[in-house]
Amino acid sequence: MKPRVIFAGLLSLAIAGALGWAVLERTLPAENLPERVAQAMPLSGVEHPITAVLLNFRGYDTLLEIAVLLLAVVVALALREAQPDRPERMGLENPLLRAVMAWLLPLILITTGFLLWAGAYQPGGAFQAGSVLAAGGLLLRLAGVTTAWLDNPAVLRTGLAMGLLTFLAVGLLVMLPGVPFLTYPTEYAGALILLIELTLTLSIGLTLISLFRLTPPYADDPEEARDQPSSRNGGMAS
Amino acid sequence: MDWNSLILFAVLATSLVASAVIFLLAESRVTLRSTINLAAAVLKLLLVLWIIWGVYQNIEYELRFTIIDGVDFILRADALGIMFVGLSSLLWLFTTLYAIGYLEKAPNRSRFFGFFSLCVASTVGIALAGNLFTFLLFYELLTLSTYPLVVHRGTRESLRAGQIYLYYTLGGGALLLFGVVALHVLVGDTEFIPGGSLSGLDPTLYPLLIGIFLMMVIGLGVKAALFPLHAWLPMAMVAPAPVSALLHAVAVVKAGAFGIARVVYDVYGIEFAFSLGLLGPLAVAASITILYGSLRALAQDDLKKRLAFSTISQVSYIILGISLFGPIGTIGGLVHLLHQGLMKITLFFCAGNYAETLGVHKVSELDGAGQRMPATSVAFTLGAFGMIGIPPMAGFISKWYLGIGALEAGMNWVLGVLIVSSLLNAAYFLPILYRIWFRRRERPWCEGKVVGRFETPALLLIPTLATAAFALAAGLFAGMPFSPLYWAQIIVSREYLP
Amino acid sequence: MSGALVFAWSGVVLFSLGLFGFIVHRHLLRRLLAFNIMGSGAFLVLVGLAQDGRGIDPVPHAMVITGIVVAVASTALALVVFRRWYRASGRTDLPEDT
Amino acid sequence: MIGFWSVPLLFALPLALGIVSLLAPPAWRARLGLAGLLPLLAASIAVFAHLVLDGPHTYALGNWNAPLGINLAVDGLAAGMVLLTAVVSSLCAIYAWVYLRDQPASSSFFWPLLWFLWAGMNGIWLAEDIFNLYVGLEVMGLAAVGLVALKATPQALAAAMRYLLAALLGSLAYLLGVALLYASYGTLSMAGLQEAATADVTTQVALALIILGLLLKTALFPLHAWLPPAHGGALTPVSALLSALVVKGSFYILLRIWMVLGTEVTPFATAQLLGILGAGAVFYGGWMAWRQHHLKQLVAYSTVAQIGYLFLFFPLVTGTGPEAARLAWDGTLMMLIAHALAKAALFLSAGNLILAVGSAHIGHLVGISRFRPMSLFSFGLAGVSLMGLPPSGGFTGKWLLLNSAILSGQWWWLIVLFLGGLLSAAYIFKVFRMAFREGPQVDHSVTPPLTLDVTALMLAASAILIGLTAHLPLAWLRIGSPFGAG
Repeated sequence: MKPRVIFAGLLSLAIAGALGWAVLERTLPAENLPERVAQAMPLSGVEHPITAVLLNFRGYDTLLEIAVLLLAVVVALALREAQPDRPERMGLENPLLRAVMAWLLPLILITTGFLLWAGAYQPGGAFQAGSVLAAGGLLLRLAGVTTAWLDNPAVLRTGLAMGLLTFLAVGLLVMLPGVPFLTYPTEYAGALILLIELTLTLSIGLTLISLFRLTPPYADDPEEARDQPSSRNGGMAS
Repeated sequence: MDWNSLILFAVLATSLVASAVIFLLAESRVTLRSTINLAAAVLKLLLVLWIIWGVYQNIEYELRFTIIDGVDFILRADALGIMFVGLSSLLWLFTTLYAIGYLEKAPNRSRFFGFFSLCVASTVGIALAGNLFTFLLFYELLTLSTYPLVVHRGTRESLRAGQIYLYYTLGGGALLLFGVVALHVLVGDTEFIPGGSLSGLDPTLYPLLIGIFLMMVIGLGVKAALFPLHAWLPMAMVAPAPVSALLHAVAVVKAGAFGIARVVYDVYGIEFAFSLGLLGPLAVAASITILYGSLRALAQDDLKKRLAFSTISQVSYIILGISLFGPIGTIGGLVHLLHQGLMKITLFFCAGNYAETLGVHKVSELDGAGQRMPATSVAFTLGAFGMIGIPPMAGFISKWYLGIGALEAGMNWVLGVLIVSSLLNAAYFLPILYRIWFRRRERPWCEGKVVGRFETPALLLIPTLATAAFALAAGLFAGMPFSPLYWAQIIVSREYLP
Repeated sequence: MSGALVFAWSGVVLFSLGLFGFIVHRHLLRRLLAFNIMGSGAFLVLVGLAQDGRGIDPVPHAMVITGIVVAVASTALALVVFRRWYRASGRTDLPEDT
Repeated sequence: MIGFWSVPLLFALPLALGIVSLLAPPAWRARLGLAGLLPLLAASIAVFAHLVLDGPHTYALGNWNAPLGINLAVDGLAAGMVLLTAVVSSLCAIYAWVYLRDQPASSSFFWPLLWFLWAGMNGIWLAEDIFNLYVGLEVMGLAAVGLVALKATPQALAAAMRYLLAALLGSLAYLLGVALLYASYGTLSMAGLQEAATADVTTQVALALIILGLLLKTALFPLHAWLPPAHGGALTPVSALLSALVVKGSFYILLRIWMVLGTEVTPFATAQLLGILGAGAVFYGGWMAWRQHHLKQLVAYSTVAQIGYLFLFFPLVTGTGPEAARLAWDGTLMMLIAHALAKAALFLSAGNLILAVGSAHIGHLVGISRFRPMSLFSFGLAGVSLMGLPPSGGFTGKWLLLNSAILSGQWWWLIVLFLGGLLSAAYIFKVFRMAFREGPQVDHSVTPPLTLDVTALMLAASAILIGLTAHLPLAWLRIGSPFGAG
């Protein structure tokens, strides 16, 4: 056995042991956070506690989380531009697939809308809805439906940024009466959260689709890549 | 901030600002650079004279601001410090003149003069430092700003010398740092106070204090070229002549000796240091260095190397004077700080003149140089006589006071060291003088530089003669007010009175 | 043994398995999969322990959703970099690893 | 009031700028970046001034107080890091504005990534919530990986990949630790954890995981392998940002969590172990830096070494007297700030030297002192601080640490500081030796734009100046610290 395997095995076992023991020895907290959440629910503007935590009580975490998601696309865009790919050509020209898609797509859109709406009072929300939307987009792509409008950088990037931008704008605008960032006025909280979730759904869906689109498989073959005119990197050695 | 602290700041700033401006000047702006250099040097000298007058009248000059809680940056002009400042700024002026002539048409002059001014600023800072922290700050700055000058020529040999220089000085600096930090933990900010500030400590701490003293003296001894920490100095002679002259004969080595003086007088206090039994070993170390340096000098054929070993030996006279417990020995040590500076810089200027004008670097090639370059050779002779200690040269005064001081302190063996060392001094200087004046040159001189009206360019000759004249005057007029001896007596009266 | 403990222990096992794979494998895709398994383990611990005591705690659930999004983003980023690396070098592992 | 308004701007503004810069055409991104520096700098200064005038305060996001909501805590350390980030990032951004002109067009993505990085860092400095710290870490970490990958050479991509794997592993370990802490304390707020903390097994395992994860992210020896290729191989302004600020992000979290939990929960040996690893980093990093032939790799290994100094904090602050702990706190923060400034300066000036000779090989620097004295001067000034020689921030930090080590009786750390200083002198002067050598190879050099030299010089000069005026920043950093406002 390689030393690395032994090392990995011992380390994993040690960590598993320590963690298992730690879990076993866990004492229940003195602080009762669910109770606090329950008490604050009426002021949150939504009825489902997870959504309330995600978009109201701990909305700041979600804001940064969306930033992380956007970051991944920014890096993908940057690398794509640094090493341009060939024009992509993707999808199966299969009439059956298209027919199925015609059935599936409306269903997907409805599911998206439902998940988004459901988030207010039962499990669901922007990320789940966005993922389903992205799945729809992906199926379209596999079915060979062209999504050329996504190649327009202005449209694409606006769509990507919309969620975070709305979130930020809402967070800052509510400060006007002199309250901290992201303090929704109680009466508008529900509407504002819905607005944020709506834009987030679209942006998350678009982000996930873009992440697929930005690394087309045809450009992956290093042999092929080498045939291309040399990429624009290189430049200054440092 | 009042005028008295501003003027201290100005003394430091003259060379710092000059340094910054010179760095930014283009290589080709020779005239502007020389003007700035000289203007700064003259301005500094005037300011220093002003302060000397003030210190003489017991005016307090102090500049202080807080660096971190419990540690202040303090500049203060006291009699001891201003003496060193006076020496440095006087010699800076002459060396600048000399360097302008010496480096004519050489490359990298902006860099050279920039770091040169920075060195002088550090030396002034060392001299004016009011506590150990400030001293340490400038002490390390001196190390850093000297390095580019040592490696200035960029040859393999000078880079090697620079590396050795760094090994020694950085290591020494680190030891000094430890000593200073340890003292700081024990007693807080250690300001320089005549009579020292440690004598009140608990006797159980005495072994620790001895250890700290040892660390600091080793750290300082590196720059003072105490045996066996001296090896960097002869190697550093690959630097251009003005560097060897000002820095390695005056500023750097004396910074070490001056630091030891500070530690003994103003941190430990001479009496406390004596009662700890620290002075005897220091005197022994100094004596060994004196003899060792002289012996090694005998064997050198390279003129600058011989002078370097002579420096090793002579700087330890200062340390010897410090370690003699008693006012007269102290006077001898302190006055030698000035005297040796004046004499040794003269000798280095002469060595530079021989090398530049005649292309001669070795003692064995100096035959008949006196005929070709009489003025330089006269200056050299004066300096050499001073080093040997022939009256009425300045060196005689130093040795006289050292001898009496040794008797006063009851360390009669020191007298033997002085006599042997003087004989050795004579043994390595007189043959040079013999060659210069009484031998004839067989072959024609290969002239290095185009010579003007004088035997060598005026910018090289004038500083040489001026410092020689100062060295002569310091001995001849030792009894006059404001002579080095007079000033050393003032210092001792102030150090021993409180 | 309570239900919470079962979930949490499963999470621990998943995390350790993932860690083992992460260290042992050289193929970057496998290492990413291992990373995702580790992530799932961590999420399971988070939700599992929250089941205990006083009913359902929504905070860990929200944390897990945030964690999943972050993991998705990280995985996507890793895939992007990996594919560019593969394209530039033709390798599926990192150069100093053998 | 302005300070209150400015707190959310510290992350909202860079996020907004990131988005706008993503939407803007590439040619506009740099100009937009420069325009964005001013308001962000103003907000950072406002928050700092607010702290100095009104003392520490917490900011309850969404007006939900912890533990229900997320608090931001503005104390001396947080505001100090915000300001440090603003200064270093601004100068790096100005540098990048000129530097990137000669780089391929795709490098304009530097700007959105820089803004996200900045938002992530500010998020970390202000965070008071351990889960929020996780998200902040991810924003910062992924932006940093993106910046490394930006160069898109195979080496840069491999370095980015390795960096990413290390960052992901570290984050997961951290997250699992957070999960355990939440399970046993029911709160994510550090203040709440500090109140409730007990030294039970769960807490200790959680803390061990958190420490391990953060050590990996901070690249403490022997978990440092990802750092040199990532920092040494990136575009020059990116290297500067990563070494100066990003590695400090995870160290900062470690520091915070240690102050909350560490002193009570961990055994004495843990702190000593961290110190020993730090010592290992100092020696190994210094040694490796000295052995490098590639200039930026040398500087990157120097970061590995300098990180080691920061970890002397833990043994010096755990189980020692209040005075020694206070000195260790001051000294570590001084080291951190001085390293941030000096390392940014060192990378930028190294970049300038590389531009000048057209090669990153140290052997090609022969005689460069004649042509690029200013670049070399900045390199030297920064080097002075890294060597811990006076007068510099590095020296002041070292002085404080030495004081603390002697006072706490842990004399063995003196040796680390002693030898570490000499080792750093060895690698700094290695560059200088080459630069001062007069050789036949160089008879010309490219002259990089003046802006590049000036930004490097400004950073280097501030690394020196901060050492001379250290008592002011240190007094500000102590506002709201566990060691009292001094």
